[in-house]
Amino acid sequence: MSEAQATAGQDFGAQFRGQVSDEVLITVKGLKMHFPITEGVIIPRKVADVKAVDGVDFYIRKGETLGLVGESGCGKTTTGRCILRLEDPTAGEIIYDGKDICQLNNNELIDVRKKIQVIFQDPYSSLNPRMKIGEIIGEPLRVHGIITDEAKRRERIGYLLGRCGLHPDFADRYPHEMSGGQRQRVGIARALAMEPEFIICDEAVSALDVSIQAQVINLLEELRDEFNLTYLFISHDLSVVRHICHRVAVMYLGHMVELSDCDELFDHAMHPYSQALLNAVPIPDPELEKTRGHQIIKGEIPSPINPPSGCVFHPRCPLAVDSCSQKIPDFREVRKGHWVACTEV
Amino acid sequence: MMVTVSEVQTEADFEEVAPKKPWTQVAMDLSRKQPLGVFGLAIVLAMVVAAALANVVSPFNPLQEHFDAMLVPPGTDSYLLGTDEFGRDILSRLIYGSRTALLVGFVCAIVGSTAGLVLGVASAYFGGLFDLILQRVLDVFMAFPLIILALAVVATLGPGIENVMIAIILPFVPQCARVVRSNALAIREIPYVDAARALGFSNARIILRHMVPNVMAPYLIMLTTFLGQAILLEASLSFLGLGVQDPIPAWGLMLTNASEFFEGSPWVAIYPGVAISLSVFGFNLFGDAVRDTLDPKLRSR
Amino acid sequence: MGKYIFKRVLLMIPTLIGAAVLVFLLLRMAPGDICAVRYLGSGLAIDESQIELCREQLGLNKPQIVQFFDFIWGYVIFDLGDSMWTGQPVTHEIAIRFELSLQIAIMATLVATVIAIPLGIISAVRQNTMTDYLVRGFAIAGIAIPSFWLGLMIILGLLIVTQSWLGEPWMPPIEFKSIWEDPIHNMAQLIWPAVATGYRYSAVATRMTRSAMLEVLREDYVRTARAKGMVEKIVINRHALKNALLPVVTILALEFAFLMGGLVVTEQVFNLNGLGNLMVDGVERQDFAMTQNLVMLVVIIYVFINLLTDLAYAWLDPRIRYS
Amino acid sequence: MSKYAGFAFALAAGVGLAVGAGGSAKAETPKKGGVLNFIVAAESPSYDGHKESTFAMVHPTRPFYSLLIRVNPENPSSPTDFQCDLCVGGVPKPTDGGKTYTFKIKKGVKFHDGQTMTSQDLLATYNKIIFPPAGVSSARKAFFKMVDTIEAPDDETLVFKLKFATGAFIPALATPFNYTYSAKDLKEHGYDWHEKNVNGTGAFKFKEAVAGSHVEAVKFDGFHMDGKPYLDGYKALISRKMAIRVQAIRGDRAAIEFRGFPPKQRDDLVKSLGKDITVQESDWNCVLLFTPNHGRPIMQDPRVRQALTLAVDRWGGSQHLSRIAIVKTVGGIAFPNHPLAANKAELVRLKGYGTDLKASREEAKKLLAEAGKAGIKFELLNRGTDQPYKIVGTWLIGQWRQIGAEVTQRVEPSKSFYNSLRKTKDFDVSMDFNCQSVINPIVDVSKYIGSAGNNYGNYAGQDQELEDIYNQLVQEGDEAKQREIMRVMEKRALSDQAHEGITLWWYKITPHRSYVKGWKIAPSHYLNQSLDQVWLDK
Repeated sequence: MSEAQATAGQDFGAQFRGQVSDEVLITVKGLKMHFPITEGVIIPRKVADVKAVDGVDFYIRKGETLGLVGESGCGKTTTGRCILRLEDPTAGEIIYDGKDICQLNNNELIDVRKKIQVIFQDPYSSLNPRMKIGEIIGEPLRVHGIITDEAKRRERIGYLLGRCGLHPDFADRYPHEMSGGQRQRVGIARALAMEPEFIICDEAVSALDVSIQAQVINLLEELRDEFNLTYLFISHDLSVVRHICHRVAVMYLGHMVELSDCDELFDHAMHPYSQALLNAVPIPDPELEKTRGHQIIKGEIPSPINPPSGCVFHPRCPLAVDSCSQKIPDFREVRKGHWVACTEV
Repeated sequence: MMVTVSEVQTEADFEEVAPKKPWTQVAMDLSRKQPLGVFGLAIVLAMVVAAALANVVSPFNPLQEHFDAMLVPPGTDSYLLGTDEFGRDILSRLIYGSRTALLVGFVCAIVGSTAGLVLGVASAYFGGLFDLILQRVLDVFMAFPLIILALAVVATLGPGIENVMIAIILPFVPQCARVVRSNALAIREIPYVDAARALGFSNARIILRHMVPNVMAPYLIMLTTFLGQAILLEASLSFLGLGVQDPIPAWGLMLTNASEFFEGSPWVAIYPGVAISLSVFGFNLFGDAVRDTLDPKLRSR
Repeated sequence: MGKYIFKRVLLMIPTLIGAAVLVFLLLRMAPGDICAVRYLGSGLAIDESQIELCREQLGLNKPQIVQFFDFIWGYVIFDLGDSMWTGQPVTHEIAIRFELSLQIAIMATLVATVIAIPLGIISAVRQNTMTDYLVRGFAIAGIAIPSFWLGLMIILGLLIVTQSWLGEPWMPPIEFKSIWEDPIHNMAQLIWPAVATGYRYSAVATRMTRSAMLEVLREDYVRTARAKGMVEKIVINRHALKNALLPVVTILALEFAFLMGGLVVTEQVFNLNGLGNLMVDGVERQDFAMTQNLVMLVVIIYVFINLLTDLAYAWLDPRIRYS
Repeated sequence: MSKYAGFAFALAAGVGLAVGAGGSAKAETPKKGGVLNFIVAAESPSYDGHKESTFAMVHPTRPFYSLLIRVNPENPSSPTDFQCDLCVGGVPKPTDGGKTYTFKIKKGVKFHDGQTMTSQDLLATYNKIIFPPAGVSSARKAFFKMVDTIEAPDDETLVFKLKFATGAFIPALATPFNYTYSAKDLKEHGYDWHEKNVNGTGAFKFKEAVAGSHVEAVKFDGFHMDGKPYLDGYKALISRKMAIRVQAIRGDRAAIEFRGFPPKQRDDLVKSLGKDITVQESDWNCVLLFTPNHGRPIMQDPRVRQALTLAVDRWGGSQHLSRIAIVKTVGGIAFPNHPLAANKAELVRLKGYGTDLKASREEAKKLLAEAGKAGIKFELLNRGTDQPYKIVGTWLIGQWRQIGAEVTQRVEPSKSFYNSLRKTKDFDVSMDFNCQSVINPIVDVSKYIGSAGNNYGNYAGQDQELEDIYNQLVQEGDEAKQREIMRVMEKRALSDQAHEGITLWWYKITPHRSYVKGWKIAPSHYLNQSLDQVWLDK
């Protein structure tokens, strides 16, 4: 697969997407994650909040891949971490299997965690350097009693490695003996070990070389189809998102600004922020690229400690009107399956 | 389009791990890079051998008194390093004394730094109120000079080898915990810890299996630093009469007893002092080499 | 900066309160009784009622919690009470010893500075040469040799040397005289302990100078200075040393703080009537009033010098203030 | 007292073996002037003689004060030779069947501040010592249990009326702690004033003191003995470490240390300084014992206690230990060489005093085996003081090893040593000692009865026979009979029951610069410290 093909994945995207059922797997309602800022030397007290996620709603259907895009710091990773309960959300509900993940205690959480897994961005730091690959993949199997027999576990580890495109002998290697792409495959194998239903790919390919990226994305797609997985695909790379996702959500400063089918969004983005984001993606054809008018977003991203009133995007919005600074726009369905948080579209 | 298993396999073939060097080669390389460290290790090993084979290599029973040869100078009869006030052979007492020194050194260093390790990692992992309170408690312990805290503790518990070891361990714990915590704080932010949490592992497992092994470098550095310090502290406390007690052979004790006789019979003070200095010297050289190898930036006093 | 100072000073409060509690608990848990030591130590038959009377007069029969608040209240009203052994005010007892301890600390610091800085620089500049190994060996030996043993050896050497040279053994004076009163007497007494402790101290400082210099010599601006063709000496003096000095000064300050109260063993060897000796006496006699306050004094000096070095760092390196 | 006079003479010649020039001081004419530097091994809590009990108080402060009577400085080794200090003539004979002592007080004695001393001052002093008001410390109140009343009918007369006649009264009066204070000082400044202030009638006046360092004194020109003192002053330097004290003598930073040095240090000093050093030696009224704790099951069987004492080679130890520690003489419960003490023939009959060491140790092993305690293991509690405690303790452990006992040592500093001994009673066998000032065996041996306050063996109420023997001893007036009873008591305490094991009696060795003249060693480090007769031959 060539570099050009990988980045211009939109040409081939749709044909690889697997079957999506109508059954909703996970619903996120009004999710808020505020990180307190404390001051005081002896007894700390809260002085402000970083509103990393400030009221986000979406659902994901079984077998579906939802892309979550936005600039760094917009809260997309935090949203993923909340679903994994790596953070305790400030408010909101995350309904999975009819249970609110936010309310579960540690023991109940273990059952959910077997079903929800994560693939991290940095393949270098997401594997414990002191453990062999076999141990990394085998540990959850052993700890959760999924496979207690030593020999069977080794067999399973070998199968998982093979399925993720690595030779089973890698089980006896340490992470530092492997390349980035190989490590990311280990990360995937580790996630798969738990036989999950739902995997959160947190910038899963961003740190990889472009050629490796394509291989890993293809692998993810194969696995989705084979194991009937559901993905939340968090990325800032729109071309990758277009390649793999069924639907795409756009976040800005802790808020969701747009959500729709993948092609719909790429072709008919409505929110001015989404439009600007899409515009910033370079087109591989230099001729076309030259003729294209770049729409540059003015100003800096405001601080999440003290976000703008009303629509958080209004200070930078080309369409902004006076009322934007007062009224928080509803997240409304403008067309079927196309939701936008803007009063002016 | 699709990447096949075989394709990746070939990729892996490119990156064969370098073959393991024979240990002689490793030792040669090490002695070229860390000559002082290897020298230190040699001293430590000599001590370990002396301690292990004390009953074989000692010319005399270290407890046996010879009232016909009290305080005789080195070289008299078969007393190579002379005798003490009870006519006990100094060389034999030195050899047996290395057992006490090694016991104190290793037990204090290992227990002190391991307790510090667990506290430091737990403090970093749990954070919040636990971390805050622990930090303040450590601050309190760190506010005492080492010897003063050890002196106060041994004054409370009373003299004797066990109590002296407790008194030495106690000030070590916060020192190690402080260093380990700052390292563990960084590790806590590394995704493999998040991965472990996402896999539903217990806190104990995450701390012990995923964080602790990754702060081994500062831990080992603190441990080797403590080895020498423990022996020195034990000697100091013994000199104040609070340490190991007769008739158990121990260097600090020998020096204490010697302080009464050293003017007329200097050898009773010289050899135990040399033994203490040499062993601490060895441990420090070795510790420095460990530090240089593991982390040249980590400094400690 | 003001806010940072405020924050650091504020942080001292819980540390000092915690230290006071710890000291109190440690000392009170220790078995023994100053009155028993006072009356039974000589072996003479003494009435038990005498010991009870003594305990009553010293307030040792009051509940522990009352004694603790008396101790803390003493700090509030700046009255540290009287030594339970001599009956003299604690402040008076400490004042007598303070000058000696301070002088030793200063002298040892001078010894250490004079030795450590040149040696550390040479060692760093000639890294991994024979000179470097020798200096490092010297430094590690300094940390390995117990100061009190070195002290014993110095005394032994003095006796042997003076006996063979002068025919008559010479000993340093026993009692302390202020340097202002009798400088020769003073120096004849204090130079030896200053050397014995100064060696260890200089060893610590040499190591710090060496590693700080090495770090600085690797920095870009030093390499730039060298690349510009500056004379090596100027590079070291003007660029490297200035920047390497901060950690060295820190270690000197911390060691200084330690010497002020931590010389418990060396003072025994040289019969110095300093704070360390007072501490050992206090602990041995179970003189709570004395020991509590003395340990707190050492802790305060220690914490305060720590604060000063932290502030110096923060002042020179603004990044620290925000971390 | 007269019954001891003959012995006294013999002792003066025999015990106080003054080696070197010290003994020949009489022949020389004292020179005036000079300052005596001497070393003291510890620091006294206060200057109040009535309150304290340490030699560290006596050495620097005794020259400030006078006593009513004192040990004769020319003959301090005699346990019975007392002379008047503030009284006139000799020590008075008792009247009224031994129950009334009338002292004629010296006229014109001045205090350092110019007050004139009268019998009223002595009355106030002894009232404070014997009948202290509530809340006032008097450490030796118990020494004077026999005193009924004290009266001063006029300024030159002091009368003690006793409840019963006893030979213990005069030695108690001569106790060096009975400093004479001024009635006016006591009245005006209160009973605590002397803790930190000095105003006496002694040969020297207080000049200055630095805590932890030294006490300095100058000559008192108005001293009541003509021509004395010879010295211009003295300086008492404090040094805790033995090595430093020896070095101080060696380097002539000080001329003398009155408490004494171990034999090894004596030899070193003589070797290095030759004739510049004079050594005085004497038996010492201190004895080191080991006390088995009868409260511990393993020590309840008398056979075990006997085995422990049988294992100890006292005659050999006397030879060996006297080369490294301040112990020497083999003795029983009474001060050796005192008329009441056992001679060698009497001693060897006691268990553990036999001359056939092998037989003793065989017997010890047999006794242990019979008691079912062969290879006994226990801990020796010891006091954290080198001389002689730790040395003798280590030696004892070596002795016990010879009968198969495995003994460890727990050394505690004085404060917790006494706590373990008295309060927690947490020990198997402890080092123990009996150390008194004026030699007074009948009082001193009370240590060995279980009910005594300073007995730590925990056998109070378990040996009524021993208590009865002691009561007999106290009430017996005849010296020959006293001596007989003393033997019975000794046998019961040390041999038959082996309640306590005596190791060796202390031996006082005071090497000093030869230029120090006029000071004679006494059998106690508390005695003969008035320094008025001391002079420097420089």
